[in-house]
Parts: sequence; structure tokens; C-alpha cells
Amino acid sequence: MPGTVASLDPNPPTLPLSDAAIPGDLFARMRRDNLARWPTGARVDVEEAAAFHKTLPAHKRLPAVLRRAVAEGRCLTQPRGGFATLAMQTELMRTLDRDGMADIVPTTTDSYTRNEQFVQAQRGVEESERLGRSMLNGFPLVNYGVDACRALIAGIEKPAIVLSGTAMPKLTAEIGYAGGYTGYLGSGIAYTVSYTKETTIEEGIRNYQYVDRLAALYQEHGVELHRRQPGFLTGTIIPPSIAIMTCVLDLLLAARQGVRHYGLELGQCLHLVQDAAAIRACRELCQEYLARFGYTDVFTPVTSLHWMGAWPADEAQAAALIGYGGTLAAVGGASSVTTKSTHEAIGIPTPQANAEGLRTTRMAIHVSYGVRLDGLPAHEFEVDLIKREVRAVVDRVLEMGDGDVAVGTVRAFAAGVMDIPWSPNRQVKSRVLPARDADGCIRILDAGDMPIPRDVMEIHEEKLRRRAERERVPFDHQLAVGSVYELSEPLSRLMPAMVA
Amino acid sequence: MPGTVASLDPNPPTLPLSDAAIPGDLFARMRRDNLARWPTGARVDVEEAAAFHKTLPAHKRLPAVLRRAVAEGRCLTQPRGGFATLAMQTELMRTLDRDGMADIVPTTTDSYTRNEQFVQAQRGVEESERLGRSMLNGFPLVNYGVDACRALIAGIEKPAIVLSGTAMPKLTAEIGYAGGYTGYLGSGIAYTVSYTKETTIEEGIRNYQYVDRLAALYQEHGVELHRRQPGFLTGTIIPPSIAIMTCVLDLLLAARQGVRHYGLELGQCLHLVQDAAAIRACRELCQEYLARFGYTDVFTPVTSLHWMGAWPADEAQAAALIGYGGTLAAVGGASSVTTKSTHEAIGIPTPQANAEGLRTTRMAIHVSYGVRLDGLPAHEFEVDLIKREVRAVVDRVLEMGDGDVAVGTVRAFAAGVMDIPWSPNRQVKSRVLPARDADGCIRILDAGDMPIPRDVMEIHEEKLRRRAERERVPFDHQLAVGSVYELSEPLSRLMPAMVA
Amino acid sequence: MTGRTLVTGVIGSDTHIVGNRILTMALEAAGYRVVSLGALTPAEEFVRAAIETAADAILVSSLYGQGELDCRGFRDRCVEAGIGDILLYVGGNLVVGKQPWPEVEKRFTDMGFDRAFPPGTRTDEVIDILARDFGARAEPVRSAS
Amino acid sequence: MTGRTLVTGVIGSDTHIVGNRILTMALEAAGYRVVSLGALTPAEEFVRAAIETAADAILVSSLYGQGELDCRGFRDRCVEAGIGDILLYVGGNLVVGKQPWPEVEKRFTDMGFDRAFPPGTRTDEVIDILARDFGARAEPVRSAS
Ligand code: B12
Ligand code: B12
Repeated sequence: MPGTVASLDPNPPTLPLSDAAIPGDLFARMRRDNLARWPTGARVDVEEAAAFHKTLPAHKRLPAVLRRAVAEGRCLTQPRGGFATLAMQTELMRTLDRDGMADIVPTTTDSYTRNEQFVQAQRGVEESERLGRSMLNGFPLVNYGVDACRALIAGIEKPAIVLSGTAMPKLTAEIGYAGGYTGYLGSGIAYTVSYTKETTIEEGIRNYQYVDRLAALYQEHGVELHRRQPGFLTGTIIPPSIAIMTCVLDLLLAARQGVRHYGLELGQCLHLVQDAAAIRACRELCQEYLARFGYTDVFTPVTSLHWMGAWPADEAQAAALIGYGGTLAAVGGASSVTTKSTHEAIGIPTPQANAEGLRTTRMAIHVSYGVRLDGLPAHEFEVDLIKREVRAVVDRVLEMGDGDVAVGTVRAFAAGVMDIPWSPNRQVKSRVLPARDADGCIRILDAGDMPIPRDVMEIHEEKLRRRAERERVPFDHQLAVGSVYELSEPLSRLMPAMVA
Repeated sequence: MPGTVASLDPNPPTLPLSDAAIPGDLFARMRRDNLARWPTGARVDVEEAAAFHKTLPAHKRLPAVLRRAVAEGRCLTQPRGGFATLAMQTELMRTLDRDGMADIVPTTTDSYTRNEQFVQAQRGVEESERLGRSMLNGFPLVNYGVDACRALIAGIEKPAIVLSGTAMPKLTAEIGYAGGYTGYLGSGIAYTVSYTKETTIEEGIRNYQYVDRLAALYQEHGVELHRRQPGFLTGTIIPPSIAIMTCVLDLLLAARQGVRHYGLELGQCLHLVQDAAAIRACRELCQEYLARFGYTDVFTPVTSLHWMGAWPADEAQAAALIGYGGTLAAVGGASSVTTKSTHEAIGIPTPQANAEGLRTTRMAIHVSYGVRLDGLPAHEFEVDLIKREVRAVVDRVLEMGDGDVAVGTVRAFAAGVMDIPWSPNRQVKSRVLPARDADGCIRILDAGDMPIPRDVMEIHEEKLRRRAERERVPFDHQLAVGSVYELSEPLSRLMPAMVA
Repeated sequence: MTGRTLVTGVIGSDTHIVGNRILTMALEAAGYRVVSLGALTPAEEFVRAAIETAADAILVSSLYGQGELDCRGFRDRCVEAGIGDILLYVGGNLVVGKQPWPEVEKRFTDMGFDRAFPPGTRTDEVIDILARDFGARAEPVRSAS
Repeated sequence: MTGRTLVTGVIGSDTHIVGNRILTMALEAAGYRVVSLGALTPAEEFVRAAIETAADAILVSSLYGQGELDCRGFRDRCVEAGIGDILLYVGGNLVVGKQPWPEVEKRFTDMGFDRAFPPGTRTDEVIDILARDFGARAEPVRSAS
């Protein structure tokens, strides 16, 4: 690929794939090679960066802020946001901090950076400056380097996180963490299956083992950093259980590298009960599997994400999903919510529209007043269902790896035991097909080769059949395609006037 | 008052106050006198109007539409809306019907009309035409008369309802019903206590006995009409039980006049659990008391109203209350929801902003997917609490009237046994003071002379004390005043950034 | 106690009593003697009450949108009644719909109000400005009739 | 079967495969032979595939906002490769942010695309317009290589 930096092999093929922590000396060599891949890498020095992190006040450190949010039962807000130039990014982050009252301020990288096409990213910066508008869908963090990051961090009064949907995170993570970001989103399984076409699961896992190991290295220098897993996957009708399977596996991989502050992200199903059940099941299952592996000290806050599928173009209609997104996160007991804007269906939001989405969400959180659904029969039913699905598949994955999470995962994807809906990746079977049922919950229409227990699948099927019957459509894969569009439809189709 | 029409006494003081149905011959005399009070009254002829109603298709008849909504478990949307001139009103109603997809289209009257100051209303129309903007806060329905109403009805494809917050409804009801409106909002207790200063409860009750008797008269002519009770009262921190007490009493008064299609409106508390509990308790208590009085055939759909207290000026913040208003209505199982707009804190919305509020609400209803909270322990607790409060007071009111609802109500208000928060009416003690508790529910801080059971009041007090403690403020009436403002505060005060 | 007397009320056919009542409570707590006329108060009643109580200021509330009609000629009434120099405030949601505040403000100051206050004004602010206006006028405190 | 061959794919570093896959499925159901290149497809691959399969049209998806950079010179590449008259469509969220559609459309037709489609375009519409454009061209159906 033109502009791709791949001259040096950053993974010396010395060690076979495993979930073991990367040994210190090997990691040092890997880091040296990695940092040599682009000029700005030279500026990175973990000792110096750790010292810098120690100068940051607690309210600008995401690990501390998240621990406090969990202790106080708060739900924090966080948008996405990135523009091509430092000036635009500075203004954006300040607007999100001040007008949006974001509790966590993001820096989304552009898609060239995500694919390590730094030459193209550079052209994007230049074009953006020439035309006076952002031609990139994010901030080219590697091109700008460590000191630009520190300038961005200096401009806000909140902790900052790097959002860089990629299976090639090694330079953005190095520069982001050294630049004063206290959180980094991404994981080997989740991002490889949803953001790449040719990258192998093994490669993705190895790349994120590097990032996790890097966070652990900072920990060794006395600096706690936040790592986070994007369990929203392809954002497209993801059943909670499939998201949580990836959460558990990526989490175990991170824990093995030494990470102790690891967030899990779940895209909303847009169902009050199912989303609350998902958040609770995720939290409990993560700790359950950590305990099985002997970890009792890993902090695992759960983040809920505003609807990740296709949005309606009508801004009034979209506003409902924004407010509801705050409600779902708060009622579900998520520690933070990642927000969208009324521009979602069309394009990257202006800083103002982004800030409005944050405020609508924040107000929705305020009026949720800590309501919880525990004890509601339908909620307990969903929690149980999700747990049965996750345990069946994850246990099978672990078996396939003879206890090694990395090996098991690679084999499980090859066998279709792990599968992801609507994946662009050629290594993922993507035979599993979910759809929304008659009660509004996301169910599995076709499990492909995933070992979901038969009695569980009968529940899914029954609920989907009811929908097909109610709408007089065949019970087939069209249900899955319809579900992809569904919420982007105009209200005249979603909820037509009543014929009395 | 200048412009007030009060020359003829419309209540011949022949009969003492009672809840008995107005005898036919007396009612005919009352109607004659009433219709003679303003020139447009002459055009009203119930026979002719009933024939007109029979030409309306079912989808333009509110009683039919509401019965169907209940049968299908739907939550309909309805805005408010009125402007000074026929042209403006025509455009408004079409916009709400088409762009807003309103299921029920409103005509809000202006405040001069509500107070029967038709001369002033006429000046308002003229000024509005001169200045090209509405100088009235609603449509002067009496001044325009029956045929203008029918033109408005012809312009929409939905049923229409008259919204005329007043204790003097007799001409608007006559002209509205004759004009083709199939619903009329208002009741003797609720509107008298929240919209008037000098009107006595007795006068208010008598005036609405007229309206209820009128609806029954149409029924005798084979035309079912919808009557509705505005249980939202002063819209200001109304505990569900107090709203429901007025619902039950007004409903019984209407049933005694022969009304069989009577809606109840509850302003939202903005608490997911308390609002759902309120809607269920209202529905059940209404039927419980109807049964006690021997009525088994009165249809009583419940409407939930978007937050009726002070709104935030920030439109992004307001958008959250709009979407949530749809959620609360739908999850509570209300049959319809009355909507507001992002302009609420500032002024009457433009037709477009009004339509946007409708669409945001409609989308929120769609994604609520029929979720219900029955079985949630906190929900059952609230339902029980509300019922204990309502029964204690309503039973006492009925006792005070020796079984006569009208007499009991008048005596109960005089004694403070029935009381309304923040009432402008001099006959209402308005000693009862509610406030929002630590969990976000509306509680009674001071019951005044209302006979709320002691053990129930202990629950209220305990919950409010917890709030005072948490916020380190004294446990006193300031809590009630603070609650009035609370949700209009900017987010920086409602939910400040976390100090980590 | 400030020794000053104020008249408050909601003008015209307007029932929005809540803000007016809270304002009244706050003004009393700030040491004013307040003559509170409540909701639905005709313009002439404000003037009559101000004369009867030798008030130093009239604070008119209007929330429901028709204030623009109700408030016309308010200052003239005061002039006719011989209290032409009384301090006049008006506050609330003064016009129908969302209109640019500077225009609305001007419409009301043109009617002769000394000050107009936009929707959502907090009581603290009213009390501050009132104290400043009384200070600036530096009139002797009137005694009640 | 229409006898026509189409190339589909998502251009550049863009992983948004869902809409492209659904479009591909719909085009196949409508009787086209579709060569689907999937996500993350460089411009030159589209052209290569079109030549290899003697395609009648190329349908480029771009959702992630950087399409304006990725699509520059697309028609020129086709011309250089000798398929300069091939029907070229582009669709998706073509630019960064909410921009007026007529301007965006012009930018892409200026690049040489026959048509550009706004966000959220439904497959039925694409199929209709495609049939019309092929009809209007009234070219003989090419045979695959
Ligand atoms: C509660 C409420 C009601 C209650 C009132 C209960 C009662 N009896 O008091 C009920 C439900 C009965 C009601 C009825 C109506 N209402 Co109403 N109501 C509101 C609402 C939601 C809150 C008002 C409130 O209590 N605020 C809380 C108090 C504490 O604040 P405040 O009133 O603003 O007062 C503060 C300041 O303004 C200031 N202030 C007030 N007066 C003065 C005076 C001076 C001199 C100064 C310095 C300061 C000052 O100090 C107060 C304390 O801080 C407002 C919208 C909003 N604000 O969110 C609409 C609103 C005021 N209502 C409105 C309307 C139109 C009506 C109706 C005509 C019905 C309708 N069409 O929807 C009827 C009118 C009935 C009538 N004849 O008057 C409109 C007015 C529109 C406009 N101006 O363009 C509003 C703005 C809603 C809207 N956007 O449409 N309403
Ligand atoms: C799901 C989704 C994702 C998923 C994609 C999963 C996957 N691998 O496919 C995930 C979560 C991975 C993702 C990632 C990102 N996304 Co995204 N995503 C979406 C979202 C919410 C829905 C897209 C979708 O699937 N729609 C459903 C399908 C059926 O519709 P469609 O894609 O529009 O396709 C239809 C039509 O457009 C048309 N069509 C499509 N192509 C073509 C071609 C032709 C020739 C024709 C005629 C028609 C046509 O036919 C299709 C079927 O009807 C959209 C916003 C939205 N639309 O609501 C954002 C959106 C596309 N994403 C966006 C962005 C920026 C990103 C990220 C950069 C992350 C970020 N900053 O937030 C990354 C990019 C990663 C990368 N390198 O590409 C932006 C693009 C912004 C812009 N253009 O200004 C959007 C618009 C959101 C936003 N407003 O910010 N995303």
C-alpha cells in the first residue's frame, strides 16, 4: 500500500503465539524497531513520559477519574472527535471540554493513520490547510508527534483518550501515551475483526499485546494507564453475548500482559432491558473469567455506546437516540457513555453539534436518577441468557487453546466457533446473523458454527419467528438485513399513523 | 373585568350543588342562556352538529382512535398549539399533522378566550393581523365560531381536541364540539385550582358539569365524544397521588353526568419508576372508584405529559426531556403523550420546533418497544404508596360529602383535606408542599391538612431528609422551592464535572 | 428591613403564579415590604395598590405571552394616577414565542418600564439590581400610607 | 440475468463494509454479475478488476469521509487503463462532515463520476437508476473475458 510503513518487521518472529507476557528484553527490542518506523517515534522516552504523567493532576488522569466514577456510581460522558490539523483539533477538544462538558475528551485519529499510511496522512493535513476544512476523518497523531499531543492535553481540563480504530496501533499508542493521553482504546480481537480485511487475528493479537505490554511498562514506572476494549465490534446489530465474548477474551489477553485498568465497551442494542442486562452480564462475566485465571485486581469499568448502527437522517429523530443513549447507559449502570450527535447519519459532527449531543446525554443521565432494573423478571431472564451464551462459547475457545487464550482465539475464529456479524475481515466467517425480534431485542437468527446451546437458540428462534409472523415476512436472512436499516428509516415507516 | 361576558347568569340558581345529572329541561334552558352570551353561539345546533360528526371518518374521531390505541397498546402523540388567526392556526395544525405526525391535533385557545374576555380576544386578532405575528397565546375559538372550526378540522387527517385551560369552558365547549372537535380537555376541580384566582370550586364544578352533560347529550344523539381531565394541575412538582385524587373526583363527577369516554392526564415526575407507577395506579384507581359507584362501562385512557415544570433554556438539554418524555409515557403504558418542544423555557414554539418535539417523542416511543416495569420491586412499592395516599384522601372527601362527590369536594378544599401545591386560587389552602427526594422521586414535604396516613408520611420524610443531608441543606421549605427550579438549571449546576 | 414597599403581581389573564410567588418570598426575605396581588391582576389594580401602599416600585410578572398587549399604557396609567416616577419592572416570558431578547426588551422599555427581565431570571439578580436602582435614585424612603 | 457485470468495493482505508455488502447482495438479486472487492480497496484494484472482468460499471463506496481524497483521479485511471467510458458511480458519506449535497455532488461529478449518491441511498433506487443509465447508453452487452 502506498505510504504504508512496513519496511522493518516490528514483530521479530522469535516467539510462537501465546498469551504469555512479552519478556522485558524482547519488548525493548520490539519497541526500538517500532519507534524507528516514523521520525516522530524518536521523541518517545518512557522514563520522561512517566515523569510527565506524574505532573498531571488527578482530574486529568483517566484511570483516577474512572475509579472515582465507579466509586460514586456516576456515568461519565465521552464523545468521539478528530480533525486534520492541530489548530482544528485544539478548538474541537476545548469545545467538547467546555461547551459539551465532556468528562473524557477524545482524540480520534484519521483512517490513514489507523492504517499507518503516514505519507497520505501528511497530504491530508496539507490539503486541509489549503482548503480550510478537514479532509481527514481524524487527527494524524503520529505525524504531529508527542509535543503536539502535550499541547492538546494542556488545552483541556479533563482526561484525554486516544480513539484509533485499527489493528496497527503500535505507533499511535507509543506517541499517545508519551504525549499525555491516559487512555487508549483498541484490542486485538475486536478491532481486527471489524476494521481490517487482510490482517490475521494472530497479527492483531500480537499488535495489541504490544500495546498492553506498553501500558504495563508505564505501570512499572509508577503510572497507571487506562486501556480499553471496543466490544461494539462492527456496530451492526451485535447481540450482547457476542460483544461480551470478545470483551472477556481481549481482557484476558491484556491481563496476561500486566494490564490492571481495562475498560469494556458495549454498543447499545437500544433496548432498555437488554442493554441493562448486557452491562451487568459483561461486568460479572469479566470478573468471573479473571478470577478463573487468578486475577483479582483488575479494574474493569463498562462503557455503553450510543447506537452504533445506521442512524436516521432526521435530526429530531436522531435526538431521541441521543437522549435515550444517556438513559440506557445510566439505567444500565455503565461507568461512562460514548456519545454521538444529530449529524450522525450524514457526517462527522461540527464541534457544536458534538457538544450538543453531550449535553443532551448529560441531561438524560441526570434525570435517570440512579434507577436500576435488577429484580425485574425480564431483566434477570436476559442476564441469564447472555451468560449462558458467553460461557458456552468462551469455554470452548479456551479448550481449543488448551488454556492459552491467544491460541484458542485464533483457532476458534478459523473454526467459526468465534464469529462476528458483518465483519469485513476475510479470516472471520461472518456466518452468524443477528436480527431484532418482536420485542425489540437483538437475537441470533443464524449462529453459523458458534456453539450456542440448542435450548438457547430455540429461544432466539421463537422470538424472531414471532416478529416474522407479526410483520408477515418470511423467516429468513432478510430479517437480518432489515434490522441493519431499521432504525435509519423515517418515522413514517417505523411508526406510521394509526388507521382507526 | 373589561370584555368579560357575564351579563346573563348561566347557572340558574335553582338547584343546590350536587353530583346528580343535570335534568334535560333545565340543561336546555342553561344551554340557551349560555349560547346567547356571544354572537357565534347562535350557530350551535346539537342535532346538526351530531349529523356532522357522523360524517367524520373514524381516523378523525378521537374516541375511536383512543379505543383502538388502547386495544393495540400504542402510545399516541399530541402537541399543544394555538395562534391568533385562522390562517396561522390552519398552517400550524397542518404542520403538526404532517411534519410532526401528531396522532391527535390540538387547538389551544388563547388566555382571553379562556377567561371569556372575547372583546379583548378580538383586539388580539386584529393586532396580530396588523403586526403579522401572533399576539395571542392561542386560537380565539369562540370569536371565530363553528364554521372556522370545521375548516380547521377539514385541513387535517387526524382527530382534533380543544385545549382551553379555564374554569369557564361553556362557550368553547359548545363551539368546539359543534365545530367538529371530538375531544375537550378540562375539568371542574383541576382547572379551577390551577388556572383561576377568584373562581370558587363550586362554580368550577358547575361549569364542567355543563360540559360533561353536553358530551352526554351528544351521546344521546349517537355521537361519542372524548372528555379529558387535566390532572397535571399547576404542573409544578405535583406528587402522583395528588394528581390522581383530582382525576378520580373529576371522573366521578363526569360519570354522573353521563360521560363514558374520559381521559386522565398526568404530568411526568421525570422518574422512570414513579411515572410508570403513577400511570398504573391512576388507571386502576379510576376503575376501582368507578366500580364503587356502580360504573363498569367508562373508558378511561391515561395520558402522560412531558415535564410540566420549569424547563432548561438550553435546547440540547431540553431535547433530553422531550425524548425522555416519550420513554416515560411508553414504558408507563400511557395511551398518549402530550409533548413539548426545545423552545419550552422561552416561548410558544414555532410550528417547526413543535413538530420536531413530536418526532423526537415518536422515535423515543418506537424504541421503547413495549418495555414495562411491572414486577420491579421499586415499581410495586411506588404503586402501593400512591394507592394508599389516594384512598386515604378520596375516601375522606366522599365521607365529607355524605357520598356526594361535588359537595364532598367543596368541603374538602375548604378544610384543606384536598390541597394543591402552588395553586393561584384563593379557595385552595396550598399548604401542601412537595419536593424531589434523594432518589429523584417527588415526595410530600408538608401535607398541610391532607389526611395522608402517618406511616406513609414517614416514608416521604425519610426520603427527603436523605436528600437534605446529602446536599447539606436544612430540611425545610427551601427544599420545595429548590425543586421548582431544579430542572431548569444549567447542567453545570445539575451535574457538575467530577472532581477526581 | 429596607423600608421600601414593592407591589408584585401577574398581569392580565395570566395564571402563572409560581415564579411570582417565589420572587415575592425572596423580596420579603431581602427585607422589602411586599404587597402581593397574585395571579390574574388587571393593570389598574397594580396602580391602585401602589398608591394605597405608597409603594416604591411595581414589579409586573407576565409569563403567558400576552404581556405585550396587557402592559401597553402601563406607565401612562401611573402618570395619570400621579405616581409617574415610580420604578417599574416587568419580567417573565413577555411575548409570544421565541423572539430576540434585545427587541423584546426595547418594546417594554419603550412602554415606559425602567427594566425588562428575560425568561428564567433568578431572584438574586432581581434583588441586586433593585438595590442598585434604589441606590442610584437615592430617593428618600417613603413612608407607608 | 441482465448480462451486465459490475465491480463493487469500498475505496481507500475505509472499512465500512455493511452498506456495500447489502448493495452487492441487492445487485446480484437484481440479476447483475457482481465482482465484490470488499472493504479497504485501493483505487487501482477497482480498475484492474473492471478490466479483468470486462465490467460495465464500477460502483465505488466511500463512507468514512476521506473519499474526497481517495477518489481524486479515478476517471483518469480508467482512461489510462483504456476503460475511459465505463459507467462510474460513487456513493456513501462522501466527504468529512455535513456539507450541502449539491456541492458535494458537483465535486464528484467534476472528478468524472457519472453519478454520486448521498448518504443513506436505498438499494432499490440504485437498481432503478442503473437500469435507466444502461438503457440510455444502449450499449451492446459486453461479454466477460
Ligand atoms: C408551570 C407552567 C404552567 C402552569 C402554571 C401554574 C401556575 N398556576 O402557576 C400551568 C400548567 C397552569 C400553565 C398554563 C399555561 N401556560 Co404555562 N408554563 C409553565 C412553565 C412550564 C413553567 C413556569 C414556571 O413556573 N417556572 C418556574 C418559575 C420559578 O419561574 P418563572 O415563572 O420564569 O419566574 C421567575 C422569573 O421569570 C422571574 N420573574 C417572574 N416574574 C418577574 C417579574 C419581574 C419584574 C422580574 C424582575 C422577574 C420576574 O422570577 C421568577 C423566579 O425566578 C413555563 C415554561 C418554562 N418556564 O419552562 C410555561 C409557559 C410560561 N406557559 C405558557 C403558556 C402559553 C401557558 C398556557 C397558555 C397554556 C399553553 N398554551 O400551553 C397556560 C396559560 C394559562 C393562563 N391563563 O395563564 C408559555 C408562555 C409562552 C410565551 N410567552 O410565548 C410558556 C413559556 C411555555 C411555552 N413555551 O409555551 N403553565
Ligand atoms: C456502522 C458504522 C461503523 C462501523 C462499520 C462496520 C463495518 N466494518 O462495516 C464501525 C464501528 C467499525 C465504524 C468505524 C468508523 N466509522 Co463509521 N459509521 C457507521 C454508521 C453508524 C453506519 C454505517 C452503516 O453500516 N450503515 C448501514 C448501511 C446499510 O448503509 P450505508 O453504509 O449508508 O450504505 C448504503 C448507502 O449509502 C448506499 N451506498 C453505499 N455505497 C454506495 C455506493 C454506490 C455507488 C451507491 C450508488 C450507493 C452506495 O447503499 C447502501 C445500502 O443502502 C455510520 C453513520 C450512519 N450512517 O448512521 C458511521 C460513519 C459512516 N462512520 C464514520 C466514521 C468517521 C468512522 C470512523 C473513522 C470512526 C470515527 N471517527 O467515528 C471509523 C472508520 C474506520 C475506517 N477506517 O473506515 C462517519 C463518516 C463521517 C463522514 N463521512 O463525515 C459516519 C458517517 C458517522 C459520523 N457521522 O461520524 N463505523
